[in-house]
Parts: sequence; C-alpha cells; structure tokens
Amino acid sequence: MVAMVLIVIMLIAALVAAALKDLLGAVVVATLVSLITAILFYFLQAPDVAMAEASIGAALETVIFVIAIRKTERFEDK
Amino acid sequence: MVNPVLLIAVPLGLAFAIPIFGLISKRLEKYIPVVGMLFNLVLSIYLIPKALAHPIVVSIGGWSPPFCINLFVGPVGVFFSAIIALVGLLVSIYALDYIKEGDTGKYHMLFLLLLAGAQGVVLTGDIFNLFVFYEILCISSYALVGFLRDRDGLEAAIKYLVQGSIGTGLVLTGIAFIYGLYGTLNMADIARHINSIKPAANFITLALIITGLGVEAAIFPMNAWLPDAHSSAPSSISAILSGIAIEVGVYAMARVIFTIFGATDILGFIALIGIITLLIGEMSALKQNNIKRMLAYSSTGQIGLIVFAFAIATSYGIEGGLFQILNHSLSKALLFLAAGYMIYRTGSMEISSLEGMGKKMPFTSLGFTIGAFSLVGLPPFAGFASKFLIVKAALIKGGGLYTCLIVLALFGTVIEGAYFFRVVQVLYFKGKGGTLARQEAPFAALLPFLVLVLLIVFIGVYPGPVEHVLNSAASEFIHRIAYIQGVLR
Amino acid sequence: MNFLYANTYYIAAFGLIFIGLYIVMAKRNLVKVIIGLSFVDSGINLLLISIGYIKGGTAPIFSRPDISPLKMVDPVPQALVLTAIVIGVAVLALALSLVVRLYQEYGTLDIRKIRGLKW
Amino acid sequence: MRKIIALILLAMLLWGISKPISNIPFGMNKINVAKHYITKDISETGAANVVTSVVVLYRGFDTLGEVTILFIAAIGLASILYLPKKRVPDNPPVEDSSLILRTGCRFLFPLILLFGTYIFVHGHLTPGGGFQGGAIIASGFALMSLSCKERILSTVRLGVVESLAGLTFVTVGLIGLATGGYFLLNFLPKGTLNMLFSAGIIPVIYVAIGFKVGSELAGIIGNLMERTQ
Repeated sequence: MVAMVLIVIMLIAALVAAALKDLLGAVVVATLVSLITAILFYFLQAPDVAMAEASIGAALETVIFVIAIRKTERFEDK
Repeated sequence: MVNPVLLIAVPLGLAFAIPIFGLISKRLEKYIPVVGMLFNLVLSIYLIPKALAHPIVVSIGGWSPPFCINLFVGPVGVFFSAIIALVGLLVSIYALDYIKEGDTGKYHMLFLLLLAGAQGVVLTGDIFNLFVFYEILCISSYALVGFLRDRDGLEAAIKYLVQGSIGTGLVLTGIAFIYGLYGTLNMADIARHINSIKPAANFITLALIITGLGVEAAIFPMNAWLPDAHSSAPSSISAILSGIAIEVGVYAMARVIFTIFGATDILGFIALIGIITLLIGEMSALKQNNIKRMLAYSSTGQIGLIVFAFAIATSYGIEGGLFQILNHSLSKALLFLAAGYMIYRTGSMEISSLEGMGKKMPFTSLGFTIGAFSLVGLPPFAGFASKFLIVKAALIKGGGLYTCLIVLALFGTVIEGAYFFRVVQVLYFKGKGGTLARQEAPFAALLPFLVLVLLIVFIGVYPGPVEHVLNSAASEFIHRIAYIQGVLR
Repeated sequence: MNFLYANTYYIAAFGLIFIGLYIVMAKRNLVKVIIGLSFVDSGINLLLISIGYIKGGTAPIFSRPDISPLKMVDPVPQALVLTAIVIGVAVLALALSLVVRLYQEYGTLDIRKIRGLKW
Repeated sequence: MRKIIALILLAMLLWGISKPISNIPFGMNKINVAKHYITKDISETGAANVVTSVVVLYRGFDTLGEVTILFIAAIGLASILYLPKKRVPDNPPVEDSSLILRTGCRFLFPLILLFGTYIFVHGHLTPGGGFQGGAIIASGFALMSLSCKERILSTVRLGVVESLAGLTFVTVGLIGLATGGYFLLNFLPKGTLNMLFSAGIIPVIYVAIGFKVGSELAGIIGNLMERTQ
C-alpha cells in the first residue's frame, strides 16, 4: 500500500517536472523521483541498488544538474 | 595458446596508463594507441588460423559458460577484430601528426577506448556485456565528435548523444525482457531457449533491440544524426566512425537476428529497409557541396547495401556483406583521411575549393581517387569483388523482391559513381593551380594512405585468402546450432 | 483493479519510461531533454529490478545464518542495474558538459534557436 | 504537432511492450541461471553479499566495462570543457560562505570520507560496494568545493589516482590469467565467511573501484565548476 502511494507521488512528480518552466524546480522534483525510486528498490529487496540510486542518482546527479543550470539559465523561455 | 581476452584488456590497460605516461613526457602519449593497435593486429592475425580451425571459447572468471561471461572468437570475431586493429593502427599513425590542438592526451585515450569497446562488442558472447561495450563505443564517440569544441561539433555531439541514448535505452529494455523471459544472458543459452515461448513476445523483444542497435548502425529512419556527426568530427575520427563504429552496429544486429533469435522471417523487411537506406543516402550525397557531408551520406548508403546483403541470408549473401564491410572500412577510412589533409590545406570543406589538388597534393589525391573507385566498385579494386558477390547472391536467391531490390541497389551505385567522379574531376581537371604551393601531406599520413591503397588493390586482384575467411564467417552466422554447441559443451 | 494491484511496479516503471520519452520528444529545452533521459534510465532500472523480484523473497545477502538461499530474490538484475546506474550518470555528465558549452556559444538552451538541432 | 507525434509513437510502444510483459508475471519465481549464484555463492566465492560476487566475479567483465564508461565520461567532459592555459576564466569573486557553514563542512568532510571508505571496504559483507562508496566520497568533495570555494585536489593528482585504480583492476585480472588461465580469476584464498579479509579478490577490486569512482565523480564536478564561466 505504501508502495502504491509512493508510485503515484513519483509519477505525479515526473509529470510536474515535465511541466515546470523553472528548470531548478524541475531538477528538485526530479530528485524526488530518484529518491522514491531508491525507496522502491529497497521495497523490492535490492538494498545495494537502493544505496547506489540514492548516492548517485539522487545526490550527485542533482549536484551536476544544479551546477549546469547555474552556468546556463534558470528559466525555460516560452 | 594466447588468450583472446588480451585483445580487450591490453587496449583498456594502456588507455588507463596514458595519464601516467603523460607525466613522464607529453610526447609519449600519442604513441600509446599505435603500440596498442599494433599488438592487437599481430594477435588477431595470429589467431585467424586457429579460429578458422576451431572457434575459441574462453570464459572470464573461470566458470563454465552460462554462469559467467565468455568470449566467442570464431571466424566472424577474428575477421572484425583484425579490421578494427588494422584501421585503428593506420588512423592512429595518421593522428600522430594530424591532432595538434585541444587536449591531445585526452583525444588519444578516448580513441583507444573507442577501439577497445569495438573489440569487446565483436568478441563477447554475452548480451549484457555486448551492451556495456556498445556503450563504451557510443559514449567515446559522443565525446570525440565534440572534441573540436566548435559549434557544428557540439551540436552534432548532443544530437548524437540524445538519439544514441534513446537507442541504448531500447536495447536495455529488450535485454530486460530477454532476462525476464529466459532467465539468462548468455547468447548461446538464450538461443537454445528461444523457441520455447510465445512468438509475439519474442518479436517485440527483437524489434526493440534491433531498433536500438539500428540507431548506431544508422539504418533508416534512425540515421538523422550521422551526417552531422561524421562531418563535424575531426577527420581521423570520421574515418573511425565511418570505417568501424557503424559496421560494429551492423555486426551486433546480425548477431542478434541470426544467432540469438534465428529470425529469418523478418529478413524481407530488413532487406527493404536496407535498400531505402541506400537510396536515401546516395541521393542526399549527390546534392552535397561539402565534401565531408558527402562522404558521410555515402556511408549511409553503403550501410544500406551491407544490410541488404546480410538480409539475403544465404552463404553468398552474408559473405558479400562481410566483404563489403571490409571494402567500406578500408576505402572510407582512406577517403576521410585523404580529405582531412586536403581540407587542412585549403581551409574549406567545399568541393569547389579542392580544384587542382591533383597537382598540389598528388599522392593524397591519388589515394582519394583509388578509395572512391573502390567504393563505387570498379575493377580491379576490392569494391568490385564485393559488389559482384552481392549481385550474384541476390540473383541466385531469386524471387521478385530480391531481383527488384538489387536493380535498385545498382541504380544507387550509379548515383554513387556520379558524385565520386564529380569530385575526382574537380581534383584533376579543373582549376589552374591557384595560389597554393605544391606540398604533400606529412609522412605519418602518407604511410596509412600507402598501406590502404596497397591492400585495396591486393584484395581486388587476389581475393582468394579473404574469401576463405569470409566463407567460414558466413557459415558461423548461418549455423546457429554449431554456435550453441560450441559455447555450451 | 486486481490487475493494477498485481502489476504496480511494472506500471511505475513504464510510466516513468514513457514520461521520460515524452519529455525528450516534445520538450524544446536541452536541460529538460536531459531530465527526460534520466527518467528513462530510472524507469528501465525499476523495470529490471521488478523483473528480478520474487514475492516473499529476501535480499540476496547472507546477513544472518538462518537465511535460505532458495528464498532469495534474483541477484543478477541487481548487478545489471548497478552497471546501468553508473552508465546513466556518465551519459548525463557528458550531456550536461555539452549543454554548458552550447550555451556559451549560442546563449540559449532552446533547440529551435540552435541551428543544427532539429529532431 | 510534435506532441501529437510523440503521443502516437508512445501509444505504439505501449501496445508493443504489453506482449512480452504479459509473459513475465510480477513476483513469480523465474530464476534460471541465477540459481547457481545463490546456491553456490558461499562455497565458490566466500562473499556474504551475492550481488557483490555477481558484480565482481561472475560478471566482472561488465564491471570493468562500467568503470571504463565512467572514465570515458570524466575525460570526455574534461576535453569538451578544455580551455587553453591562457584563457582560464577569472571567476568573479564569490562571497565567502558563512563561518558556520564552512566549519560545519570541515567537520563533516572527514566523516563522509570515513563512511564512504567503510562502505566500499565492506562491500562483500553488507549492502554497498565500490560504486556506492565512491559516490559518497565524491559527494564529500562536492560539499567541500561548494562551501569552501577552494580547490582541494589538483586535476593531475585526480588523474593519477584514476589511472592507478584502473590499472589495478586490469592487473588483478591479468594476474588471474597468468596464474590460473582465466581473466579475473579469483586467485586469492576465500577465507572464512563474514570476515573482512575474505572472498579473495573482491575487496581488492572494490577498493580500486571505490578510489576510481570517487576520483572520477569528484573530477567531473570540479571540472564543471571551474572550467566554465
């Protein structure tokens, strides 16, 4: 049941990331998606993968995205 | 007995060691790829007779095949690894003088890793391992396409990266389905189980993998990235991408279709796709004024012909396809390398600016001309033998479809002849000298030209030994039972 | 409803893959496109892990002596996903470096305003 | 327009993937080859974590390819962001972060390094391993370079660590080839289960991977921060 709620949140977050005009916001929401994926990996009895996803997918990818956005621009133009 | 895993491990190790050599002396870095590829060439030539006699199966880690990754070094494997090592060696000699700007140490590392990835793809016997090496090949080509850091290169690189990533995503989805359906990743083991489950599931899995691999092989309609990527990379990299990378993509497709799935019922469709790719490539090449874009579109056309030859699926057809791969690797590498120095001298990629090059750079122009003639298929060069085999195979196979398609393929060859002769005419018979003084390309570039020209002529005049290897290679693709038994003894 | 309940994880995985592919195909901002690629990667990883899952299975680690090997979930997809995650971050870093350089050249991330990027 | 085309393509893909997925029921036992790994793991490799032994031993060649891919990404990124020596941009002076942040980060940094090292040293016993530990170490360096604005590691030194770690991996494989005839053969004694020094070459390779992944990811972040305006 928890898994279902998390999955719904994850898919909504992915759609929000697609719709947001603020790229930094989109990256933060994408991080949420990564984190929920990591929790789902844990539910599926894959602790190694959960750790990798949390440390690489959620933390480092976000850092790389944020640096790239700081070097470019924050808002998607119309 | 030398273990063929060295063909992959030595280039990887040397590439990792380049920064350390760079600490000793910056001048040392550029000789490392030459050393690595020379080693690979010697080893793969040494392995050819052994692999022809009996396919070499080595496991990694010491377990028996379905439980660990194994390498399958049959005739196909040694054939491809010899081509990769040969073209890689010649291009790395060429690059000694050609690559001057940018972070050159990084260029040589990426170059060597690209070739190591290609070696891994053609030797491995495990589908996920194939995917990993395929990613090595793809990611190093993304980085190398953008190596010059100009606008064209960056645009082409990001375009290639996005389309390539979608492609590899599809391949990985297909691999996930294969694992879910059969619970194994070893190619021979999958091939043994493949008929046991519903055909619809197999078909979709095959379609996903073929589509994904088709992006790298630049099969229509997934070829939008190719002209940009191949024309804006440094010329030495264009030679490798056209001469090796797309052929490796075709190899992977052939391995999946013939050996793993044994799916001979979709080959008519693949043949059609091949001919469409051929015609689109040749027609687009005819319209180009930029010489590198012209060569890039011509690669698309050649890949179409190779795919068509494989889709004939008889012994002659596959032999013709492999022969055409050999011819295309040598000729297209020669064309791109020769064009690279002509562009370097004139500072322009327009075909019209090459006027009178036949007098100013006679050896380079001669190399370009021979490469063009061989690609068009004029005797006595290698292209004649390979195209002749393909036509023969299609006619023997018969049937309305293949006869119509081979007529279209010959029409494509005529177009190809038209645009190559136009360039040759510009090189020799137009312009009155111009302002440039006569100056040849440096020795490091002339040596690869010489070797490639000699090989093209030699293979064209005396195709016997090559055909002997290709014959065994074709039967490796056709007889999948022998492949399965060879791995799972 | 029963179908949904039985295949929740597959739906999550394919939902993520499709949202990612939609972003790549329909959005015009390069950073957005790369966010889409990372969604596709996560979705495929989730698919692989769900394929390897066995109901009531334990994690494939002999952390206590009483764990029976026959109750473990499949370890191979987990090993594959570890590889796939690292490949994903590698592609992403390379892509973002290209994006940063393109921004320096053109001053925009919109693929309509960058000459050669029409796909 | 392109949205409609995208949706049509996705609908086709959805129809397609429904075929194979209906043959792969969720949660059912589909184990085939992997049965060998989970039943024979302890006697053959001596590692408590089966995923680790699959990653490093049974499918070790994939892992070699995988660290190569990360290596390619790191050097590809450096070559794309390469600036000739004269043109290194003077980054506009950034305001120093607050004292609390800097002190806090300086305090956290060694702890993060220790945690990362723990993770990759214990890869064969507990969840985790070279990739996870390396990523944690890299995040420590990212934290330092974000908060303190000073370069901790030079690019050259990171490059040497990367090279040596990669060479270690290849050399371990070649030693296996030389001693037992198989690349990446587990030539060290397996030891007793659940001890730190057990499972043969797994800890050696995971330490190498940990250093390699950590230095590569730290290098990627450092290059992105510094080589661009």
